[in-house]
Amino acid sequence: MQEQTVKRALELLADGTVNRVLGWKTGEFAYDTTPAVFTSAEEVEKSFIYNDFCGPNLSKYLIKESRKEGKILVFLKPCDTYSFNQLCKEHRLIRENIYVIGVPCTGKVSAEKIKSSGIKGITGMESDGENVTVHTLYGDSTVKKSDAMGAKCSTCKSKKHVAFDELIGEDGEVNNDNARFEMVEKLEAMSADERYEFWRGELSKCIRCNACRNVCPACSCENCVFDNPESGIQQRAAVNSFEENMFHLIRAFHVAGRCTDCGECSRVCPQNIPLHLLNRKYIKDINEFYGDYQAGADLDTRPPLNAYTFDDCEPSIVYKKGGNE
Amino acid sequence: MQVNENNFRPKIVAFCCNWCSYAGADLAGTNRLNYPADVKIIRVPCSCRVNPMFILRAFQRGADGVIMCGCHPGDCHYTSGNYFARRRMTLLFSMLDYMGIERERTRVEWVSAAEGAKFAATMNEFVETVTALGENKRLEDLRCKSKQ
Amino acid sequence: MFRLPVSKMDEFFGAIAAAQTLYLPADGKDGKASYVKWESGIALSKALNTVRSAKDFFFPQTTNLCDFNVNGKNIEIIDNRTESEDFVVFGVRACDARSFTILDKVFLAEPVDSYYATRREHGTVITMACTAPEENCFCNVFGIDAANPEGDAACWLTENYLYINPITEKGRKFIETVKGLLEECDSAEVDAQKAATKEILDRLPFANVNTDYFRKNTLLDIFNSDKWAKLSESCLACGTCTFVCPTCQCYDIKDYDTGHGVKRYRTWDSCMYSDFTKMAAANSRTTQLQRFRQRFMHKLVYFPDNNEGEFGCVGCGRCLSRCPISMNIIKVIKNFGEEE
Amino acid sequence: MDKREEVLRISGVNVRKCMRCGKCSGTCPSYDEMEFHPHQFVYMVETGNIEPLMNSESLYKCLSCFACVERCPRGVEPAKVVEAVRLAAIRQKGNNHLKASAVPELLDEDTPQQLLVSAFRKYSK
Amino acid sequence: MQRIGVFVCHCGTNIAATVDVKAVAEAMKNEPGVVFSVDYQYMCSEAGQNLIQDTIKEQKLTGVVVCSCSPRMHEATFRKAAAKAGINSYMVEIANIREQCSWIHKDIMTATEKAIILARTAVAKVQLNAPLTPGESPVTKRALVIGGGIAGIQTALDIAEAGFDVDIVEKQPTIGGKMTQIDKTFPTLDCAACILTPKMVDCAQNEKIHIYAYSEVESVSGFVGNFTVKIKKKARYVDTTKCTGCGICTEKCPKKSVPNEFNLGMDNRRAIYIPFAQAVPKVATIDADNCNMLKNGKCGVCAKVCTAGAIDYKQQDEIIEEQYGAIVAATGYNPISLEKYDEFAYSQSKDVVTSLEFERLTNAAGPTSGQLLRPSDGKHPHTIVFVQCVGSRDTSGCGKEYCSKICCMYTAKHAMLTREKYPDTDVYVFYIDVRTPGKLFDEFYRRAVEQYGVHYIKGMVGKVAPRADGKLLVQASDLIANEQLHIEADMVVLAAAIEPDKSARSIATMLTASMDTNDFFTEAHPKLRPVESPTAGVFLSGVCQGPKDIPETVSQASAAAAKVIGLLSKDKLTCNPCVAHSDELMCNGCSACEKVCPYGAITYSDKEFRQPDRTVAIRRVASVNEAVCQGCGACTVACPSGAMDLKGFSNKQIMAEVDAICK
Repeated sequence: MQEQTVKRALELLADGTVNRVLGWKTGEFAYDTTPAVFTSAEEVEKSFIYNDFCGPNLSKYLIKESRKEGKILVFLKPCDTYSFNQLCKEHRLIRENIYVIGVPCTGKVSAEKIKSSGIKGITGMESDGENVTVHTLYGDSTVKKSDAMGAKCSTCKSKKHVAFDELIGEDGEVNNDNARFEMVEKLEAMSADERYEFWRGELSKCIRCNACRNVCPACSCENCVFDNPESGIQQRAAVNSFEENMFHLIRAFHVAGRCTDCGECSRVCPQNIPLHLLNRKYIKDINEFYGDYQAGADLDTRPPLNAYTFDDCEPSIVYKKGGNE
Repeated sequence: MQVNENNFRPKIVAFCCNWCSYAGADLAGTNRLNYPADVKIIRVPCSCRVNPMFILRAFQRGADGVIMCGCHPGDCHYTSGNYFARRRMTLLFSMLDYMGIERERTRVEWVSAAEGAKFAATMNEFVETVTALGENKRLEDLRCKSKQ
Repeated sequence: MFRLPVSKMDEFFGAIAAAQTLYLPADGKDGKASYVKWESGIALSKALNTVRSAKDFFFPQTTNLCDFNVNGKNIEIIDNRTESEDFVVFGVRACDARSFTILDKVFLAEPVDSYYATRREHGTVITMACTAPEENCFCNVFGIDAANPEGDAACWLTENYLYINPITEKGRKFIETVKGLLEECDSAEVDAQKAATKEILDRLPFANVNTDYFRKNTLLDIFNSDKWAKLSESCLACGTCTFVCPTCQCYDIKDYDTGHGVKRYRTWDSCMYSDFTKMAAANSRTTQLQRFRQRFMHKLVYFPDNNEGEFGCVGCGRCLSRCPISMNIIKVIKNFGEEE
Repeated sequence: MDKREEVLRISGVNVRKCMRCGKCSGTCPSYDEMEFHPHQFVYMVETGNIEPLMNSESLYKCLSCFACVERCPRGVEPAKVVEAVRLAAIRQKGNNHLKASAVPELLDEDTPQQLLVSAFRKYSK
Repeated sequence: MQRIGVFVCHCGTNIAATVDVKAVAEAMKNEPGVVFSVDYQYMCSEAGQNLIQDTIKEQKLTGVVVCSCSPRMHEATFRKAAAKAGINSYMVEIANIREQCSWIHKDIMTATEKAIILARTAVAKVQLNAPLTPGESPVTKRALVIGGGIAGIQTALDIAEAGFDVDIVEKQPTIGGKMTQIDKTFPTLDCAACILTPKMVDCAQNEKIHIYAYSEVESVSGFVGNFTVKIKKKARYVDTTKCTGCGICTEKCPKKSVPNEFNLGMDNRRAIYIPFAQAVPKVATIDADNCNMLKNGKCGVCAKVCTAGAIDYKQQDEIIEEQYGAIVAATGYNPISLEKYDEFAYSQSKDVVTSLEFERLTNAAGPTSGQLLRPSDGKHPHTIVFVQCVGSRDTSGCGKEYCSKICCMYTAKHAMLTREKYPDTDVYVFYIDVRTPGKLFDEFYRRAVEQYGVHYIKGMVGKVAPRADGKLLVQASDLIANEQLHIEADMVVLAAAIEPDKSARSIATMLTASMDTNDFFTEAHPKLRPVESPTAGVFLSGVCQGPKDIPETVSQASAAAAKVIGLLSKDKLTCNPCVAHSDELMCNGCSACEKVCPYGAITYSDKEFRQPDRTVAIRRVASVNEAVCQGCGACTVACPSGAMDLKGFSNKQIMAEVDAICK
């Protein structure tokens, strides 16, 4: 995969199709790849990388990058293409300035997940697609890749690219098994008190670093309401439980019907708050109340919150449905 | 009227659309239909003007229940406003419930300009429900509650 | 040097907590360590470090500075400070311990920040030596010995004993309060542990990262380097690095109108934010490049320039493991160092 | 209890809904057999004039065919009123025309079940 | 900080009896921004308004709060007063302490406490009010009348008379509506055709009136003064510009057995037809469902016989888009279906007919050429029973709860005419009540009884049983005689309830006009604005608003026309200034607002913005057409960045209200 991506990047740079390449750059320990813009063949050859450790979703960078001079090549994983489409749909990207190469993905390895299994001092990793060999200060070990993926990848919604100019490798399939809603269902089945405890426990960890918001391709506002003193809900840091709830409730609502479930929010949360469970709740509700909808799957379908039917369910469905008391 | 042991009176914010529900509330008044004074109405042009932010804000500021009233589906003065509001509120309430916040504290009712009696009955019933739930604890902001 | 058997740890914590509030790192439900108020049954975490740094104890994320009571048309100012309670922070690592010295230089310099000073006065810091540093640790780059931490008193945990050595007057006072549980001892086992740890520290991936570049070159040369553009390119402008950093000390002051009055808060701010130090006219730093540069210039150039060469970083490695896009101070230092 | 109240309670009918159109009596197949006609039942119950009804054979002339119920445009259900007066009369007498204990003797193998059920409905309380 | 004046109204004792108005005024003095607070007997009186105006000037007020009745009552009054005193009328807020406080609470303490909170809320809002200036929008000087019955015709004629263009859209091939099917009109017994057809001809000849017959409204967009309407002209397969209405085709068409709607299916017409002799426009129409040529391409007789060459089998439906300033709904009515009234044997016997069918049976242009003959055997009936209130005043769920209003009078007319023409016929009318509240109405009814000997019997028919010998056995009660009647009738005539035309519901939806549970259009005010819909620019004419007879329909039609003329005579309309506004600096250009806007008021453009770092970036941003925006606020919530806000109901204002209530 690495060779093919580098080859195409070099070719497209060489023939002048693009003048920049947005991809991932090698880090110190294999797992700490950084999104980067490469402007020359030398840079690409030196540090461009595409492997099982390239987690970050690059589509949001295109808001800024597509407004620059010349065309940019971007490598997008299947899930990233949904974000890309959603951004196009919301007129946030200048599509003609972007050349998309879809790259296959079998799930990305999360160093955080490996560390949480007790492996410490990781100095290097290799993945063969099945197993991940982990080198640490205290010796080597091997983990099954399926056990080394974060929430973002362990419940992948689709291996199919929904937007691209060209593809590398075989395109995959949309995963319709709805396994990604299992945890949401589990929470729904809890009593209100248990759910309250669960979310208090999680959200009270929030340090309001804004990583979830800033990484989120749906949170692309020029000026977020939480940064805007005029909005009436500006917050620098949560002072109490209400403000913790408020931020996440409003953020989830603002991305409802627009969130593609890329999972970046949970991936980047320094406190490991399962933020994707909020967004997935909205996705699940939307699917159940208004019919299946996948944000970013196409450019035309009306977003569910900007649409309606005459016989939509009433809000009282919540009282009837709800969890077990 | 239900009063629990410590004489708890809930604070209820009612968002009413100008064309149907606010007129319905006026009709309840014209017909001298009693409902608790705990309900205070905010007039909005349409139920679709009600931002989830306002509802959370009300809870933050010490409301114990928030009810939104609009024209019956199909009767919106602006054709479609209440349909959007219906989706927004359904999802918001579902999320509040998911986060363990008592679902009975929020409600949507469609009240037409002719339904003064329904308005009063709805408010009586909602106040009773919220009174039974007691003070809003799960979405409270203590700073805003007590007078220092 | 004192020690107590590991089996008596609970009793030890109980004795401390009887006199003052005790905070220590404990594992949460998610397996991540964080400082909690000790209660019977809470065990000391075995994790290398907490996700959030220990600076919270002296410089919390939000501080209610004071309140204004609005009564009709009269406004009354209320000083509502409560931080006069003595407390002990136990299990602070060497890196975080050093961060307090750095924060002191900021907050205890004239004019003294009385909120910080009061907390420092009432807090006793008991540190804990590291035995299993990880790949992101680079405290030794800044002259910190993870095996021999600073603080009011330092601890070493071996298989059977908790060793404790008072360093400051406050530390000695602390020892007095729990003397009944301790026995005096020699430092043989501790010395052995130090040596073993040193061996690991020496082979850490960043053990030899060189910061000389930032001492040798002029401020303006570094400031004007074209490397910042590339380095800052993928920065998301979130505040993760700032908020997990033990030495970041920038804050914002905000008033909150509660409807009955106004509460004035001080909250952490991040120089990575687009509205950081926003003033009436505009922002002083208008691009993410400038904001990104500010953070690293502050840690690596401005702070040392003002503080006898002491860097504003303690090498705890939190920003390395937490940055959403894996851009960090090590990559910055190395990138500039490469030029040499 | 006031007889009027009793009849209203048993029947569950709101006699005030009647708009005096007479369609019940217009449709009644037993009209000529009855001293008091369906619309009179409704009207007399409304005015509280129950005694004459209770003493009238009309009670037992109603076939309970429910034509009046079916066709009443206001949903008044006159047959239920007749039935209620009938029951009130039986209760006042303190005896059922048909007692459960009397059934086995009467029971003929060929007697349809429905007959028994309707007999109970009509003759017992 | 505003300088706010608070004015607390006693409303006589309406407020003052349950709210301590002095305490409210006193409490407001402590609210931030309030520089003056007072109570007064009647704030809306001349003196009350003067008090407000004088105080605005003396105290240099910038904002006014009036604690009084509902803003729906007097908001406009106080805004005008404020404007007269020189401040912007949108700097006035009303605290509704009557309808929403004094009238619903009995305890003075409770009501006063609530009134203070409501007043405080209005003060908090007015703090954030900004002066608003209403925009203006032009008025398209053309009206649309939907429905070409007597209501629509009268409205159109009156509007045209005033010099404005007006279009009539009628779904049938001819205008005229139900009145064309009626024989005589009560209480004067004029011939309906004689008084209606001249009006139809006037319509056709009036230069200001354009008739879209055989057409339907497809869609309506826009707003008062500026409606855009799509009209579907259904294909007639006849070129209306060529057809002379000679009618030869309707005689030669070989398809003879199509039930004739005009005579309610009691006789037949051809596949190509002209509904009746005086039809306007008098042109033929091919009924595609029954035309052999259109169905299977075999025939073409009409094209052959048409000397004008008007037949065009290839004609298609045509969509026409027109601009209107005002729209009048005149969609009319139909008798209800009688399928739920099987006791009257309507479906079992041809001799049980509805009153409208009876009209056709007595009409000279009807299937019997005006001879009253039984539909079953064409014999003269000797006993006729009229049944009133069939399906009216029915709460059982089979019919309509309301009184259809016209049946008493037309039944009296039928009975009277029958007795006059056929004195040997016995006529019975079974009634529940006879309702004749109209000029010369009761006299008319009494004449039927006293002069013509019609048997009016108080009581309802229970059932009608057709007998094998063709007689109809009518069983009914005579409540006054307290006896059951059994009448052997030859014909039974049912006064079926009337209901709004089925098309009204979808038209109401297109017009965003509201309807009641019976599908009658709702008027803006039942007493004071009876011919206007609550939706601005939409007016009501005829039975679509509620049951009424011809004189009443014509009066309402003219009233609606007067309202339309009033509107069209304005050159510009003042817009509601409480409209959405997009803050371009915050707008992401994501199109969410555009998707929820029911008026298409939002457009996007690429604009250059100077960035904080002094570079220039081009961004797609939304802007609101303030003349088109109606101020619902849907966009404000759809917008995640908060760039969209609503003037007069801004986020900050509403949150300030929330805060003030919850304080």
